Amino acid sequence: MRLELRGITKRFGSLVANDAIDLVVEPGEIHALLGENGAGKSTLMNVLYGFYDPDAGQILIDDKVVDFDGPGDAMAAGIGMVHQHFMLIPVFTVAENVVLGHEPTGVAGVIDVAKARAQVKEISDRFGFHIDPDALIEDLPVGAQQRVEIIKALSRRAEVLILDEPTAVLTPQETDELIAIMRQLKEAGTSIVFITHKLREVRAVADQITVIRRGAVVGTVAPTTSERELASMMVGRSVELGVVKDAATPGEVSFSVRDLTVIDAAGVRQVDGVTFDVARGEIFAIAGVQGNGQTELTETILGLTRPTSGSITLDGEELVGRSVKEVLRAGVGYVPEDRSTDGLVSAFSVAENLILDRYDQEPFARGLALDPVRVRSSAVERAQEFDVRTGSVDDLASTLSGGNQQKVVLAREMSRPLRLLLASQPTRGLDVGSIEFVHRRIVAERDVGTPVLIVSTELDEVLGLADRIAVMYRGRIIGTVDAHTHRDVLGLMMAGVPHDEAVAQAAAHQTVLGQADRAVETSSEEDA
Amino acid sequence: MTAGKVSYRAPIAYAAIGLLSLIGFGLIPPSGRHTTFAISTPKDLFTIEPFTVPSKSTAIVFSLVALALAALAFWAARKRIRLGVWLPSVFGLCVLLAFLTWSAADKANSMPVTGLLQGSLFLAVPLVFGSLAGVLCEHSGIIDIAIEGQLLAGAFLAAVVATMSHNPYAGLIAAPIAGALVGLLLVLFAVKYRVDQIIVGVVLNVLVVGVTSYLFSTVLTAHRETWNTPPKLPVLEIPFLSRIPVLGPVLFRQTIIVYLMFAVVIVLQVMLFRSRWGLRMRAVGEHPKAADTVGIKVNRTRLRNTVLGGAIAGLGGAFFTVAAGLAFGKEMTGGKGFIALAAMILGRWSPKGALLAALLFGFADNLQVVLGIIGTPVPSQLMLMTPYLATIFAVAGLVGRNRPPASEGIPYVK
Amino acid sequence: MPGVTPDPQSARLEDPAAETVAPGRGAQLLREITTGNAMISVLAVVAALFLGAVLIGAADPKVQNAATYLFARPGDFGSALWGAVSNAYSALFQGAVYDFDAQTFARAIRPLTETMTMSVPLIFAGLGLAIGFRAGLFNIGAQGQIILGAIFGGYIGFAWHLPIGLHLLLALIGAMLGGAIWASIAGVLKARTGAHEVIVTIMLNNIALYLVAYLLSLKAFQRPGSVNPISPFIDKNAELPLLLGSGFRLHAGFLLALVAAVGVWWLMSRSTLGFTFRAVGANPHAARTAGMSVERTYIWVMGIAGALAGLGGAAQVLGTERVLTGGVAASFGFDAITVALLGRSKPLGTVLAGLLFGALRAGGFAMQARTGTPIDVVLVVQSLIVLLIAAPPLVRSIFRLPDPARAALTGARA
Amino acid sequence: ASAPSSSSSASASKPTGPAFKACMVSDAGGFDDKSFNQAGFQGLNRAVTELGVTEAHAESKANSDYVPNIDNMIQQNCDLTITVGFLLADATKAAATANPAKKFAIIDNQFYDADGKVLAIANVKPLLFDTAQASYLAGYLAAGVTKTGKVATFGGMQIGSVTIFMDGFADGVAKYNTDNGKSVQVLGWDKASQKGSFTGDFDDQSKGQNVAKGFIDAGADIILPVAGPVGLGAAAAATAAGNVKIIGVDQDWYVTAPEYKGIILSSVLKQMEPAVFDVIKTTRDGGFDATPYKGTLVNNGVGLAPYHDLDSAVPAELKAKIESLKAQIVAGTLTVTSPSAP
Ligand SMILES: Nc1ncnc2c1ncn2[C@@H]1O[C@H](COP(=O)(O)OP(=O)(O)OP(=O)(O)O)[C@@H](O)[C@H]1O
Ligand SMILES: Nc1ncnc2c1ncn2[C@@H]1O[C@H](COP(=O)(O)OP(=O)(O)OP(=O)(O)O)[C@@H](O)[C@H]1O
Ligand SMILES: [Mg+2]
Ligand SMILES: [Mg+2]
Repeated sequence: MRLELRGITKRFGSLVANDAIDLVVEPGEIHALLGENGAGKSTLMNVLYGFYDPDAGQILIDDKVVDFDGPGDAMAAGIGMVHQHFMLIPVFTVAENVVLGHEPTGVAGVIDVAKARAQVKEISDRFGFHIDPDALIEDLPVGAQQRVEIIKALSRRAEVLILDEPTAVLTPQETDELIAIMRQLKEAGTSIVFITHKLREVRAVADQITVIRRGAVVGTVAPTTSERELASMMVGRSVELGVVKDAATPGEVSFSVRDLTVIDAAGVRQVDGVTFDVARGEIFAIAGVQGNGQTELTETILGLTRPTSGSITLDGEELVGRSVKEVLRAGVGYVPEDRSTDGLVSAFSVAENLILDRYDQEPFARGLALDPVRVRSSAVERAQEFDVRTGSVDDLASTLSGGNQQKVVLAREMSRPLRLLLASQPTRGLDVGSIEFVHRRIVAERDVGTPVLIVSTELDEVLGLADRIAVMYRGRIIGTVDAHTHRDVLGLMMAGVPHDEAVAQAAAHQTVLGQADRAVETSSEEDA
Repeated sequence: MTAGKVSYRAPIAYAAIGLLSLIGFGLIPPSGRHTTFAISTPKDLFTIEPFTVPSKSTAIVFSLVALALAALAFWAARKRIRLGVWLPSVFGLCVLLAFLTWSAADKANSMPVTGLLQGSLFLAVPLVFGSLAGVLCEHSGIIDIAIEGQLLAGAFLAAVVATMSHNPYAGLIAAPIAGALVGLLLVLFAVKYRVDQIIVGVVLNVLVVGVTSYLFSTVLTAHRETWNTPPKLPVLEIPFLSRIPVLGPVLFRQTIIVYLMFAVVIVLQVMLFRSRWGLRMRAVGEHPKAADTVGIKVNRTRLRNTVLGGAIAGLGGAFFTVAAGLAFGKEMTGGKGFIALAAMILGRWSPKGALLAALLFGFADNLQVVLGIIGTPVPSQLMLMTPYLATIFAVAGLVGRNRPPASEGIPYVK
Repeated sequence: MPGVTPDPQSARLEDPAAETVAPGRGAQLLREITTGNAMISVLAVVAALFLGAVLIGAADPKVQNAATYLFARPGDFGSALWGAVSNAYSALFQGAVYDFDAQTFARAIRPLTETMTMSVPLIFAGLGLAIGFRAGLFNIGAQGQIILGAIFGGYIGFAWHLPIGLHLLLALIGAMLGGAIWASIAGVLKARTGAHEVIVTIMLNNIALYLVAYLLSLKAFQRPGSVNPISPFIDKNAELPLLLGSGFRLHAGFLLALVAAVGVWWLMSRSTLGFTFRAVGANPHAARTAGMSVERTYIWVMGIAGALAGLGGAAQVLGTERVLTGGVAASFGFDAITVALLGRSKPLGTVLAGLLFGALRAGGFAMQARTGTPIDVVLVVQSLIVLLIAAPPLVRSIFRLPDPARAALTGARA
Repeated sequence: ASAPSSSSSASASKPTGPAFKACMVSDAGGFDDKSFNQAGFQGLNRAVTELGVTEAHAESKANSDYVPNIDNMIQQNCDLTITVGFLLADATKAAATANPAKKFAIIDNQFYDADGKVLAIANVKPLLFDTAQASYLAGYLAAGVTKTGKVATFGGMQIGSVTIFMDGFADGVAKYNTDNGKSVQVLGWDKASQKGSFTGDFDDQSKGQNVAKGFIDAGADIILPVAGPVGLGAAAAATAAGNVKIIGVDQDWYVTAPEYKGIILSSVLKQMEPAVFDVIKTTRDGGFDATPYKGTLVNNGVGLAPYHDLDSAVPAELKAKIESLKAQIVAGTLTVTSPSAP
């Protein structure tokens, strides 16, 4: 199936999200769509998927103009989409989510559960997904949810599959599997539109790359184009891709976690005897696949969750048993993994978000009274310092792009004297420009001697930022390694393989991205 | 730190209640009193003679069983074993029996067990229909505060149509139409004009009260014979089954509306969680955007199901007039719609739960009535609080946190 | 703007309002009025009155009579309809704002003061509910909280005898306490057990109703020599002073309500406590992560909301009614839900919506008394007004006004 | 229909003397409450048709409505304003004091001063009904007719104007028991402790139905529901049960609720319609006085309705005995007491 978009324009109010975009996806092609946050990639795909009506332009399938009245039509025409923000219903089972909208039914419209299950199993087995059709979505880790989304699209026999930032939440091994699936699908004649910010991935799988900036096409290039070039096409200026930092000069250990165990209400050991230390002036990263106890670990450190046993000390003070407020007051800066639910009040202004954890203290409050002038002037300073791009600090946080929202959280947490910076997924969903900025700030915090604890599922980030890395698996730390460990080894450790074994396996079997990595390393060596 | 997050809240509550029951109903009251329970009704297959038990020892025995269950709950909590709903159910039954034994001790009138249950079901009928309406609306994402109005509209139209056609069944058909109309207004304002759903609900209640009261004082009162003397639905006795003691009179000696109620509960319970229709509706209520991306028309789904919900509440309204054999009266639903709303929440948005919650409320309400009849030292105003106190107790002590459909009350905009 | 390269395309994608200076408070208010919110409200009232006219006409015997020979003399019908409707609405106006038929100026402006008097409990309760709504609590228990405020304030008012000033103060504090205690039950249960506040407050409303009925059956609450459920008069020292002398009922409660509105504004937008309330309402997860105690906030919010509703009850017993009766809360607690939501949970909006409701009530009495329009029609007209005010798009489509949605989108980003 | 001639439509008002305006304000029950508001309102309507007076009326929805409604009546230049129910007492008193030239009447209320002494207000006439006297007869009747030895009564809300019926009823049954050495039992009311069964409101008829059903299950075969329209629920329950009878209240239910006429044994009449009519008539004729009107068996202000279709169910000697009791009460040799009696 050949797909063509001609002159697609889509406006939101006065904002032109897509400006006369042309795009051709040939049959059996993996076409990557690259662009900064807010470039208009998702919007374009939502137009293609019939979710939005374009203000101008046409969609052609096999050179015939089609007109979609809703996603139902697009699906019928053979277009499937895995959305950036998963379109799964948390309280439904996998099978229910997969068949929703095209349910196999028996008498009186009762769903044929066996058939639905079989559908899931068949696709799941074909691609080695290992998905239990009866699991509830809310109980699944994101990686698995992603696979459910793919099953959903495939179960409708999509001929064009749109994958909107599918790798943002995956481990390297999972990404590798996904790439294998994409290739497998391509073999079978399915075209794929693959959206991402990650240049490495694009170059590894794409046949064609179209770069979009600020709603318009910048150009379509071949995958041989260098990362540096792609990045500057995306952002419109040259960017630093790696993290620039000096070697760490760790001081004394100031933050320690000892034998920490957290058992949840259902009796599951979410954190299982975790022990580690972080020294002043050191970035200690905890790597791991989502759902291996990192969330519970950070929430326990913050005091949101009570541990079953163990201790957490900061400069010799015990934190266990203290309220969140006391922990924050003790000098812990906390960047939650999910900024929209835990980090920000989106209905509050930027200025209000910047004082969310200090609103009742001097200089923002005197007794019960807030001082709006102080709040505002301090917010203006913070916004400037952290380059928060907003019309005014009185704008609602919800009107900010994700990158800028994250900067607001960082600005808030890093604008008071810290004795520990604890950041989860500090750059999730951000584009290269914003990532560069956030990383610089974290390194700067380290350089003033603050112990920094990073929790991330993003291998690039862990490798770029950390001075030491611990890998967490099923609530335990299965190994602590130095910052120069190869990504394939880390990837295997994240899948539960102990360090030594991982080294051996990685040597025997390289991942696609690992190979790409080596290629980059060699080519940059050549450059130099 | 003690063992993690094991919650001893429920076991502690059980133990406290069990102990109170033991002391209050068993140990403190004087001995030598007797309690008589009456079981049979005249038409039963065989008669169970009213039987008399010694009040004190019976209450003590039931309280001790309850305490044993509390101990079991402690043990289970410690071992992190989940015990089914049978535990709270049996526990509640024991405490209740202890209470009944105590309260009817040495009264001239026996405790009419069958009547107690019959009345509970009777009082629960409109609540069940009302909460089912709420279940449907809320699962599709619309908050239905207008249940009261839907019941009232149903009661009104059922009375009028039944009177005009001299056929109670015609009233039964008309009632859902009135309720559906209110549902239609609700969903129209909520979906099309995106008015806060709670405002619409509250206002629709007032509107229905206004319109029906107006028509009542003008048309219905002036020409009572032609407009407002609805014939009563006949009681349909199910052969044989209706003659089983206790169960027969309660379940099988009813008007069609009660049978319909059970049918609707069962059908909805199955369809809501097993059918295409139910799956799509719940998808719309949980995550409308996700539903939209698989080609489900969100607002159309909301419209249909809210109207259907309205129709069910309307049918429940018929209870007040044709089913009870009463003429329509101003505001005759008396706030039942709000109780139904509470029952829906208490029943955790499921038809089965709604039925149980409504029955609980009906039981507490009727218990109060029955105790009033056999004589009670408690002032009437305090007795009348019973069902409301029981509901608070149930929601705070037994149910706790529960989760409404995630997108209810939020208009869907792409 | 910092850090943006001067790219010609950037102006399109970046926030267009960034260039314009953020408008000040005054300019914002001006814009809100000129962009048509006030206009829409006026048109909504017009449309509702028009719909109400149909009912008024239908209810009027002269119109009914003329309708029977509509085709013979259509003019009769027209003039009868016009007569009925214009009479009714001028009575509404004369009852709510200014009575131009009155003999004296004092009588002429009395309606306006009546409107203000009626609005007092609505404003108090509405403010309380508004705080709850903004903190994410759907408190529909204002009815019960008003009753408890009235019980406490009333009892202190008639049973104690204290010096002037002190007596009123204590009665007001008592009323706040009464409302706060009642509301806190729901707050504490929600915080401790997760019990849904909707259920608990509905139940507490009913319990409060029976509680006041019970108390009024006690000698301590009745007048000497009387067995009627009506309390003695409030002590002179505990009365809220009349503002305009004995010819008017308007009392200091109105000023208190305005002060309370300012207080609520300060609380919600200028205090740390209000900051917590809003944060918890908008995003409890983020609030918790930022170190706020969501549970404690629920208790605080309910306490303050209850205190305000309690003051509403006090305004009735100490100001307007000057006695305690079982029906002291009328339907203020329920109307206040609409008042708060219609006022978009903002203090100024709540005051204005309270005045609107006060006017509709006050005008409704005059309409009924002067033109014989059934009070139920007044209810219907009231609900239509509220529905239409809440649904600007509907009003716009009725009057074929352009849809400012696009303009609003850019406006919203400013 | 044909159009009336324009001359007749122009002069719609009746040609009787100087216009007299009689007005009425209901309590929260409204004018179609099947109870005292309705009965009072019928009196007003009768005055309009028979006396040619003009009228205005206002229905209250809540306690907060009384003052404004009465005030509006004064603004309407009502010569006589009748307010229904003790809840309107304070508002009536205030309006009467502020408008000494206007006349008022209030149903079911007596004014008291701070010491609990009866207080007369010069321009307010209380209209009181000692319904205990009539329900005493009803109690005697019920006790004499019951087959099961159990009779029952219940109320809407526990207020004096309701419990006065229940007191008389209970005493009447007790009297029957002493006279005949029987032990007929009264369910739903204990006069001594003033405790019993109430449905909690005057709206929800299904509650009345359920309470009545409870009584029937407990063996009662005659029920006196004192709950306005909620009492109709009891009538429905009695119909369903078959052999249960109802004694109506306020008006003759045989007439006002004809669908239940087969089971209406009698009704405890509270003759508000004539009382209201009379006060309007005398006031119009200049004969207003503030002395309370007290409806009793003596002046037929209260009474027992005919047995109608169930006449045959009442033994002749019972009828005679009831007549003699009535005579004794009229003669003053027998007094019926109730804490709620006027
Ligand atoms: N429903 C909407 N209403 C208003 N503006 C929108 C809407 N959806 C998207 N936009 C805006 O359109 C622009 C393009 O958004 P889009 O989601 O397509 O970006 P993207 O390229 O997918 O970014 P990302 O990499 O973050 O996913 C953004 O500025 C966004 O804010
Ligand atoms: N609802 C909205 N109305 C108007 N403008 C919006 C709206 N939502 C977002 N914007 C604007 O669109 C731009 C991009 O926002 P958006 O949240 O879509 O970014 P994004 O693509 O998700 O970026 P990120 O990758 O950083 O999350 C911002 O400048 C923001 O101010
Ligand atoms: Mg984004
Ligand atoms: Mg996107």
